[in-house]
Amino acid sequence: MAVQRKKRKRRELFALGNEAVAEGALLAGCSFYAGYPITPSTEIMEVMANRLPLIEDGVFIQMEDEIASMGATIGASLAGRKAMTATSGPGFALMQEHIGYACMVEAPLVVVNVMRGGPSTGLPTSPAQADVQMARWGTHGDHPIIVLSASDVQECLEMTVTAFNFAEKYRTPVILLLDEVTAHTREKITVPDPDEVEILSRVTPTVPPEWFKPYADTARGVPAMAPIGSGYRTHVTGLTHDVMGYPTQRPDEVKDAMLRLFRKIDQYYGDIQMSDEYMLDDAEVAVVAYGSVARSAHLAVEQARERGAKAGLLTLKTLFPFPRPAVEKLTHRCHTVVVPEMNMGQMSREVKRVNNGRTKVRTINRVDGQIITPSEILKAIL
Amino acid sequence: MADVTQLIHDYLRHNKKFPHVFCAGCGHGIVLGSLIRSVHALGLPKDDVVLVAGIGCSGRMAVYVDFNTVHTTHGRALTFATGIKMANPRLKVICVMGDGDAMSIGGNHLIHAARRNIGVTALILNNQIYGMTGGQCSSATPQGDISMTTPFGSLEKAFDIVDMCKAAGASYVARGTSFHAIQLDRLISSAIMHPGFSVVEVFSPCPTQYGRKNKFRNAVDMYKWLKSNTVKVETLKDPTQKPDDGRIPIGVFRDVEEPGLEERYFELQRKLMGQNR
Amino acid sequence: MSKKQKGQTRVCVYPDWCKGCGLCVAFCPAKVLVLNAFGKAEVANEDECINCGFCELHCPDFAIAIKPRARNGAAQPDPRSGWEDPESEHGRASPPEPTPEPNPNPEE
Amino acid sequence: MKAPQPIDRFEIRLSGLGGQGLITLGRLLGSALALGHGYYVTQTQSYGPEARGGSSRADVVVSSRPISYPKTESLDLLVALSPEACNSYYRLLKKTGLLLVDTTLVKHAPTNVYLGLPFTQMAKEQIGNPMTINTMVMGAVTHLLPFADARVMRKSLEANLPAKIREVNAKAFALGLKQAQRHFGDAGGIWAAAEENGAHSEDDIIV
Repeated sequence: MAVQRKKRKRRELFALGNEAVAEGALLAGCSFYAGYPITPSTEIMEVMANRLPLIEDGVFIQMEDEIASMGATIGASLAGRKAMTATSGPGFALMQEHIGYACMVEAPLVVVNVMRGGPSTGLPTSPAQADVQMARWGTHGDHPIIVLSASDVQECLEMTVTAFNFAEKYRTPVILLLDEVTAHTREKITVPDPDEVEILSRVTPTVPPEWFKPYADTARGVPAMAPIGSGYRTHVTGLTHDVMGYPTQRPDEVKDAMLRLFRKIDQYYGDIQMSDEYMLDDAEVAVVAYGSVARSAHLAVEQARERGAKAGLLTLKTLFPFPRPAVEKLTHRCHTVVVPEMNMGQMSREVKRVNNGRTKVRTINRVDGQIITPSEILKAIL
Repeated sequence: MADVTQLIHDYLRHNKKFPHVFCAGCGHGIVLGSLIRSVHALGLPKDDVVLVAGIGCSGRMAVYVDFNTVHTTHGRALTFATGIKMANPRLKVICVMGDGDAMSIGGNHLIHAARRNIGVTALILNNQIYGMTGGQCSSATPQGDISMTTPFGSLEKAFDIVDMCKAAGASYVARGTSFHAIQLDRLISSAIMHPGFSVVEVFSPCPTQYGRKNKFRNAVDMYKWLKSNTVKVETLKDPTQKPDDGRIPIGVFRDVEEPGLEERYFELQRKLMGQNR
Repeated sequence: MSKKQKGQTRVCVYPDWCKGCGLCVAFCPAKVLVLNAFGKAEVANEDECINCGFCELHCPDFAIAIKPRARNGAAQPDPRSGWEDPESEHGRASPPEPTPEPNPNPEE
Repeated sequence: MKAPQPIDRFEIRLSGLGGQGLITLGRLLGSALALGHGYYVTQTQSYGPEARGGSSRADVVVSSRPISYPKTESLDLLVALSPEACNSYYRLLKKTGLLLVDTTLVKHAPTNVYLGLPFTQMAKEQIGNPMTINTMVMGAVTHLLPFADARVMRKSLEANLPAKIREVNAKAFALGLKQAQRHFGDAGGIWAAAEENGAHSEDDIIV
């Protein structure tokens, strides 16, 4: 019996990292984009402006600033859409209050931050990786958050899909951190057929509206989410709320609500923490890198191996929650861990914290708007 | 009149703590009543109404009423409302903001919502003060008035919300007061049914924070002041000019039929997708 | 409100919700209401009520209801509401339960 | 598609003035090599004020293996369409690398060993459109790249241009290719000579 196989429709493109992000978002089912132009993220917005009006119910809107962009994105998420916005450092700073709001009301959405040199207007067209700790701690109040990164153009597409899936699965904003190099490099990418990709969507309530508790605890810690207008008339508030969504100051209710926010991420570290290993099995020197610098590191490790040095590379794809087990393993096995990054040591702090003095941690830092070159890393390895 | 309170109770969330949080004599309760009566009179299902509120006294209004309610951040209610309306244009999105909320911190969003003529209704509850935080001066506090942050009188001019929204391009602009409740019902109903961006500024007295500091003995005095210091715009000889006697004109200042942004967007989308097929 | 005839209405004040702002007392054209010793609105001259509805429209706390008077002098019971006559045997008006809405199908 | 021949990191820099269409050229060249030929390609470019008005550049790295570091480090081919670009990037050229200049604009190349065609003049006089300089350069570069197939390059170029300007650019591409064939000789020979020249100049001091 012959099984009729649907022909897979893959597309090959020669695309920018930013364009790949937009492709990934559309693949993941994103149907709403609100944004404000800012270098070096603007191409994401431009692709969305071209594509969303051409798909069923796709909405694109240019807002008056990044605060408004984030507000509209949350509004669309509450109304049931998979929504995204993209920005760069200064805009990301403006979005922080609303990212906190999204954490509090558990609105699934994706924020892409293409990092450029800072502080302030800084180096608008040059790369940096200086918003790493800001992505983790930028908004006020204590809350967990998922921060992902991508180092090449195909990964930009893949990690955007992953970001949407995590957002929907864990009902949380997910931040995708790129840097200018990754965003502005063109490479060949393969856009997979939608049938080949796992796409997750938020859980919606199945109980009748009068039984529905919009913020009830569940085994996963993630409550079902009813889109506005679906018959479940709920109250959404940035105030600390009880299981019904109404503001509360009762310490027992506040504690339960806050601890659930943490638990829904904490208990799935194994699922969320992603990293790639290269030549680490027998490595004596390990490089820990992320973003475009991981590509320099890859070449440096290759060159080191050619010269007989036992070097390896750990590429972090999830930055937060910090992939502790993967890094901890290195600190037990290698005599040196090299952390190259385009900031003065934001991720190496995390590595040092995990290392706990066990092994030598060497940092390579650049804040001059230039990518760290393979030869710089090679020098640190040898 | 018989069913007025009865029907309001039909729309309240009785599992919330009542009486509500507003002070004695606060106009916000009256506006809430007016809003409920308007929605009821229009026959809108509760599921189709979204009440988006900002931060401040007016922001607390959303929690009491059984619509889809969203209590957002300070000044940004209109941005959320814009997202909700564009995501689901079938919904009637009503945005409740205070004067500080809409005009000070959220001024930019207000003028842009007006400019893009998004099909959202903005109810701006102007009590001329920051009430929730204890009576500081807002951008709608009249020049010379006393507040916690202008103890010697405000030096800055107050925004004229109607003029600004008109200038920014809102297609429906009206002003009412908590005292003129029947007129307010009419204004809010027309605003909700208006296709583009509609603004209703409501003078809603704050006896606790504004009145006491500015020589109003009690709430009743403030409503008496509203009664004698307002004039229906349609009774003015020249409705475009402010009255010489300093009275505040109330009524409808602009009402033009213009399709809202969401209508124009989805029209464009239909056209593009037709071409694509 | 078409006929401003006196003696056609019951005026009900729900004291738990009244904050005593005095708007109803000050603006009632027929002086039906007074503030009592507890600072709450109270019906003093119900027979004078001309059913203008000002108090009901302007009570910021939804604490006043005007009801047509039944022939026997009691407020007309509303079968829909469960809103009780303040002078019935329970002695006190309580706010009605909201009318249940039909369950909308969430999948639509 | 023919199987790509093995290349290990071939680095090209296209440099010159803003307005010469170098960024478009980078995209077209990269796209043709990546999608048309099936090589691994990374293409980066200058951005911001640098890309408007003043100088402009686009970099292309080609390899038959996955490319790790996406930027250029030492160039195999430098295309310089302005004297400033030529002077500032010449030192990044490998000893065995090739320099291709626009002889209309670059009157004094920093070396005697270079290839040149009067691209600006040709675009103006023979095509009648100075905007086609970039596709003309693409034609010449196609001839110089031993791993590039001229037919595939032209097809990719045509697929990536809007109908309105397709014909004139195809003409410019053909002219660039033809002139390169006529003046530079066989590509294999050029690279062999460059190799030899690089080996000889091992001890030379480049000032």
